[in-house]
Amino acid sequence: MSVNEETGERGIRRRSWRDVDLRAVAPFAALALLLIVGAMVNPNFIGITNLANVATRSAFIAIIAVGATFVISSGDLDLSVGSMVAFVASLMILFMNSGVIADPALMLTAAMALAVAIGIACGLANGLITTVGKIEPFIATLGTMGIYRGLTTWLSQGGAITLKSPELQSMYRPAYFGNIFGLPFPIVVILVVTAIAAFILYRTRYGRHVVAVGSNRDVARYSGIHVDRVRTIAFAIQGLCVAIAVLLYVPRLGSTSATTGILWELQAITAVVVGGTALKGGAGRVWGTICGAFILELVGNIMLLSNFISEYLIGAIQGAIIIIAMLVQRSLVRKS
Amino acid sequence: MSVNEETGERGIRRRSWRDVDLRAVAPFAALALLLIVGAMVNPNFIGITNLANVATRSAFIAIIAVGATFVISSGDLDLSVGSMVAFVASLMILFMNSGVIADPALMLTAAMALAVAIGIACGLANGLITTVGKIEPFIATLGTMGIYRGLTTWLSQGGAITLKSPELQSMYRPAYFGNIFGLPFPIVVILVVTAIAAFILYRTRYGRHVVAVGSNRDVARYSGIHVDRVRTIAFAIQGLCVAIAVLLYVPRLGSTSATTGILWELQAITAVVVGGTALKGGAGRVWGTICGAFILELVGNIMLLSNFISEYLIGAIQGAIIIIAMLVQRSLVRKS
Amino acid sequence: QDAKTIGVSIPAADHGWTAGVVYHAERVAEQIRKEHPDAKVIVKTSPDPASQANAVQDLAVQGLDALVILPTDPDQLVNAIKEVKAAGTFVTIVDRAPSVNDATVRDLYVAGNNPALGQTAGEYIKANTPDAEVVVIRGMPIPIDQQRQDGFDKGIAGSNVKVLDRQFGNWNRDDAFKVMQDYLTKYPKIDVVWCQDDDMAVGVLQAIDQAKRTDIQYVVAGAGSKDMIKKVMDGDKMIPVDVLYPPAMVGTAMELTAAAVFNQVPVHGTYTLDATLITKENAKNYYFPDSPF
Amino acid sequence: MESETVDGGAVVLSARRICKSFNGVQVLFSVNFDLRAGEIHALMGENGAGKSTLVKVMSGFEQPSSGEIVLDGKPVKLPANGDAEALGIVIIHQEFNLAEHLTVTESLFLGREMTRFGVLDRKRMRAETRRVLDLLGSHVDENALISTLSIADKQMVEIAKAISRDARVVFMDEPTAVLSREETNFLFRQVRKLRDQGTSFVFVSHKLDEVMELTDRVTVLRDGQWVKTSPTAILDGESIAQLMVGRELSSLYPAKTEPDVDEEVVLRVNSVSTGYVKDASFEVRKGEIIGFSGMIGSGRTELMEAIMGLRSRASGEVTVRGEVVPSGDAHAANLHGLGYMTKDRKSKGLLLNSGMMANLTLQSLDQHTRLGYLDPKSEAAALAKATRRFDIRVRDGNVVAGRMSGGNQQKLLLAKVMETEPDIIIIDEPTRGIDVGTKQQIYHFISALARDGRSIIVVSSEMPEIIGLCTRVAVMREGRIVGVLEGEEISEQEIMRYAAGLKRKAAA
Ligand SMILES: Nc1ncnc2c1ncn2[C@@H]1O[C@H](COP(=O)(O)OP(=O)(O)OP(=O)(O)O)[C@@H](O)[C@H]1O
Ligand SMILES: Nc1ncnc2c1ncn2[C@@H]1O[C@H](COP(=O)(O)OP(=O)(O)OP(=O)(O)O)[C@@H](O)[C@H]1O
Ligand SMILES: [Mg+2]
Ligand SMILES: [Mg+2]
Repeated sequence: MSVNEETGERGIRRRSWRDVDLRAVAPFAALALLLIVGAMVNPNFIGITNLANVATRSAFIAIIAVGATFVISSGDLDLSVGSMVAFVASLMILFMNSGVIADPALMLTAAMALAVAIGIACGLANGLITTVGKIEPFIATLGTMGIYRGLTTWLSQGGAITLKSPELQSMYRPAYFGNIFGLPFPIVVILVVTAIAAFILYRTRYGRHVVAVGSNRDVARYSGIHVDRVRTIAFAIQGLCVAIAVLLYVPRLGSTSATTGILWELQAITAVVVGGTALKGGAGRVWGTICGAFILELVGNIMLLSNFISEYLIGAIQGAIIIIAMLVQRSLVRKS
Repeated sequence: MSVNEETGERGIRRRSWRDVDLRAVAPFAALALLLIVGAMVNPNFIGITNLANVATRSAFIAIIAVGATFVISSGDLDLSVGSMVAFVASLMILFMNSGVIADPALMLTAAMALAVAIGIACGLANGLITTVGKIEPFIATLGTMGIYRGLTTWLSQGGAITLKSPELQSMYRPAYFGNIFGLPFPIVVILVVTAIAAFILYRTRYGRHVVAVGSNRDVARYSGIHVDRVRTIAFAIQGLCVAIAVLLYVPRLGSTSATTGILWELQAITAVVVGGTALKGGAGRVWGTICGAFILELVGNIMLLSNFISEYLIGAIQGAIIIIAMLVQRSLVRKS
Repeated sequence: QDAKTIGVSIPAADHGWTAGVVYHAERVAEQIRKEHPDAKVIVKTSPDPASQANAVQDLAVQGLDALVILPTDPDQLVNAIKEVKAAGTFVTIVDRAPSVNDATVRDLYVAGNNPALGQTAGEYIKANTPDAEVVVIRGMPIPIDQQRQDGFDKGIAGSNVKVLDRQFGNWNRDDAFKVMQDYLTKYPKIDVVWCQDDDMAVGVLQAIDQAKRTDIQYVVAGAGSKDMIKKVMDGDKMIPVDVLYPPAMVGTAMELTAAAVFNQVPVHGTYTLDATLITKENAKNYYFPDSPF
Repeated sequence: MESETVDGGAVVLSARRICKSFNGVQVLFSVNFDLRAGEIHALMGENGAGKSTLVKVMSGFEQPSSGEIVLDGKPVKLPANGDAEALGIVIIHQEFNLAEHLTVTESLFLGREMTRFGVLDRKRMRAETRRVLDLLGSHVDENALISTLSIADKQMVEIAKAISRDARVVFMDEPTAVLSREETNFLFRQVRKLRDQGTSFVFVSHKLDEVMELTDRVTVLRDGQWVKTSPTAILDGESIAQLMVGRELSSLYPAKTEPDVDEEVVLRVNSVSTGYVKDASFEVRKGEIIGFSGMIGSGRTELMEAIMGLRSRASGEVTVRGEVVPSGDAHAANLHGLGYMTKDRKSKGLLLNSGMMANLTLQSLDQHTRLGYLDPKSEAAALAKATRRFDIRVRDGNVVAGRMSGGNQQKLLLAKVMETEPDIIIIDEPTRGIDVGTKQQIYHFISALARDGRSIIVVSSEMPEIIGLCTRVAVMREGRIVGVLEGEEISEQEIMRYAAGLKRKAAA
């Protein structure tokens, strides 16, 4: 059969770059569009200060959403992140207020380590309830969302927990308000976290397994991957990311309350999806995710800077903008 | 082929009760457990009045969740239901306040028809944005959630919208507070709505199509099913259910505001999942769903009736109970 | 004779002020229990009107002699309250009044004064900086917020005070921080910030501090949290005053109700609390360092 | 026939008195099976006989209910979930075992990625993938996403995945069902090479000629029971078939009946173009069986999907009895009497998580609607009828489609399409994974339909099937119909000539 050669040639067709890359680029296109809209709405918008402000305050959601990218890629969902922020932050501040360590620098370091440990532990708890308990992640993390939030309310007795020591506060403050070579520190953290996450997701065995598990659990299992372990670790990574967000959050206001982080889970998931990761799992786009987080923050910013929108309608217009941004993305991808 | 006869006979064998039925029964087992816990917590709990109260007020979430069962079975998700409640209720009350129809009975009928029409229209809008716009339902309905809520805020100018005419109010009141042969009217509505929904989902062509679409879109398409139409109609059914919930909600409080229905979408989805429907789509359990709604309401009720739990911890314990209820379900199903 | 049951239904602690409400409700409940050992005082919190209506029902199931309720949204709770009242229970409404607020709905009304909270703030700004350009951070789109806005407008009426912008900060410090950051971007000159709530003031101050802007002369918040009152006491330039809107009012209402139930003291009618302006001079009267708020 | 069989070679892996039940339904009854070093051992049997189940038990994917697995003379409990790979036992699943979101390279190395200092060594993995694919003569791009591959290409990836592991024992469960002849040849070449190096193979197939060509020994199962094991050399196709079915088989293909020349033309396809298919025209008469042949990827499926409204048409027109069938509306095509059976039963044909009944009636629910609601009795009757008519054999009537044996899935799919009672039936790969006995039944069934006045389009990669069934054969090449053969012209050589582009003529 001599036709071989030729059928072959067709087969070698490269994975179309248009197909793949445009989909990754789409969120950035939506971002660019928003920047243009913003510039038209208010000349101050394009100023460095404003954009830096927006980028800086998107840090919490962006970092949490990076973790969510892992969880979602592996086919799960974590609704507890918002209350986890409140819980971890409360414990961290309570620890600092306890004064068990006299030296402030040491105390700060210990508190940060504690926050990270608690974050990972909370994530692990989510993961284990989901995988070992075999409960839908939606319900499992809805449950822990209630638990973390409830414990926070109880710790704070419904009020706020404020960092007492002014010394610690002033020492810690630069973690949010400081900058490195002019770049606000939280932005640096976003970039570092995302770079590491991208490396893990795209360049390590574990990252591969995450995507495989999200794409098809049975296939992953048949390939000898420990599916439950991969999923649990993804939840732990989410917990770690929450802890990192807390490390930036605490120095900002120096206090937390039972209402800290309410609805952040929705925002994080939205950032992930706007960034191009499908909720059904099987593909993660880390850079898209932080682009998504930035888009969300930017939409709110533009609303506030605009002078012609009734404050009552802001929610409606934000909703409309998100839909339009997604339509822009889709049409871009489809045209390709 | 001589084995024929015999294979045939075996083929017709009854659907194994162990496999299928226990999974459907599991939510009811969790419910029974809760009832026992409740009875231990407070002797008033098991009283007819209390149980009727709980069932009655679970009506909103239950009816909305019945609609959500369709959307989720077909593989989609609707986050906008909570704000849709606020939006539809606002328009309905505003219409009644407008006084365009003098006769109160006629006015009430017209207002109810209007609410149903608006509910269906909102649902259709969600469906079309999702299917025609090809946007992830999560994002599409997050967008419309903002839009409906924003419009409500704007309609109410940040305040409340209250039914003015006392005549209309007293005429409409029995729709929530009345009862038929001793059965509170909202419970009758739940039962009727669920029975109709179960009929549609299990006994009609459309219901089969919903499950097929949720189970595998390609297979559905290759079977000549109009996938997008089926999905859009599911959203419209969701809208209709929201409207029915509004018809019960308005007579209860006689007023709405921009905060009406906040987080109801989470509760509705939780009810659906606790009721045994998987979020991935492809299977719907309508009776399980109302059982789920009842469980949620019951958990809150038990918390309130128990007098030894710090109210700061209520959220935490609710979360824990939901997880435990799911574990009970799972272990039941696994044992079978 | 002391074996009476008082139900207390209040909003869940969803920000500092409501947290204060919960604290004071608990505190007074304990106090009443001490004074009347057989009494049952049940305090229940609810996050939204619908669940508060449920909570009221659940309290009623336990057999109430009196109900003290601070409604999340009064108009939406009128029906539920009437139900209880119809059963012959003594009803006290605190702070937020429904549009129809008469003896058919309740026996006692202990009023926080929302319009006055706005008005006091407005009048202070009018008196001290009559030509100020003010940005306003609102709470959430619910009626009491609207009443405060209306009161504020009344307070500044007839002056040159100009409101540059009003946006919602959801009584949340993080949201207030964002809104303030954006205000600072949007307006090169701001004289005064009115953010009506001490929780939000925390975020506002941080945003101003970060921007290192010196044009803002002061911030007027409200409620009377211990942190803000401390600042007033210490003579903080940015927080010269605070408008009192004490969460402790729920305690007052409970005490009055207990008096009515146990001692048949006639306490029907309306008790209105002032929206007192806290200044450096009187601040120490309102400072409770043990409160969570 | 090769004769380098390592006769009496040491037994590597064997199954002893294996029984297996699912939910209390027994599917394997005390089966014995020996695999020697360096042999290719065929496992034959009707659909649902238990071949796949035995293979899964022997590779650790299922645990036996009783009996034991013996590896190198020692009884072992094989680790689950593919971990038996560590023992040198790999399997090519009958169902594809690939994740749609991964690329070819990623799939090939899933679970055993190469790393350097903890970082994925993507370059080396790509190179290795390329090497293995080339060995198999596959031209699949190693960077392509699995979701973009055709079924045949997916199967090649699946094979490459197994071949690339250093295995002592390879189970191949119907690896060639979706492959073309050339691809099969490449595969066999590779298999023989590895066999000669000492690897043992178990080869499950319904293609008798392949079994005769490749294997050293044959084991036949019937209804979950061991029937016979013997050297391939002393058997012929007919005797194997007889062992499998338990009776003698008459001729495979029914007599052809040609429709009258003046018979009405029911389907007219007029210069239809889609993405890849260009300017395709043909017509089908009432009672005719027309075949579509061509190389893999020649666009047959795409053309049929375009006719059926499953793909939108860029241009051209399809008419059924003069009425235009709208583009891109599968339901409308159904209403016009068109029926289409997809070749991709797993992802486009059946709802794998639903039972037989839900699948069977999915496309024809209208027939079971009484006063607006579905009548379960009527559906049950349809199922009973279909299981008889298509000889669908399940041991547990409650089983979901995804758990049925491959061949029975295929039959269920055919039954599902036939439920709509189409006048014009397009069947893409009618007998993929079907045992000989049933194959014969299906052929006779198709022929009976034609005699009944229906028209059938058979798209198939199996040349004998096309030749044995059809009175006219259209050959496609690179998206075009390059010739329509009739009568005497229909022969393997002639069809190949057109398919390879050595010959073409204007469409009829
Ligand atoms: N996981 C399972 N659960 C229930 N029944 C099963 C399962 N796996 C297989 N079966 C049943 O076992 C029987 C044998 O199936 P098997 O797949 O082994 O057949 P096969 O010989 O490979 O057939 P084919 O040639 O059609 O592939 C079938 O009746 C099938 O329905
Ligand atoms: N050169 C090419 N350019 C674009 N697409 C191509 C090319 N070659 C093949 N294709 C793809 O191959 C598909 C044709 O495959 P199709 O399944 O229709 O062929 P087939 O003859 O049915 O083969 P099979 O035996 O695999 O079913 C087209 O849909 C097209 O996407
Ligand atoms: Mg098989
Ligand atoms: Mg084909």
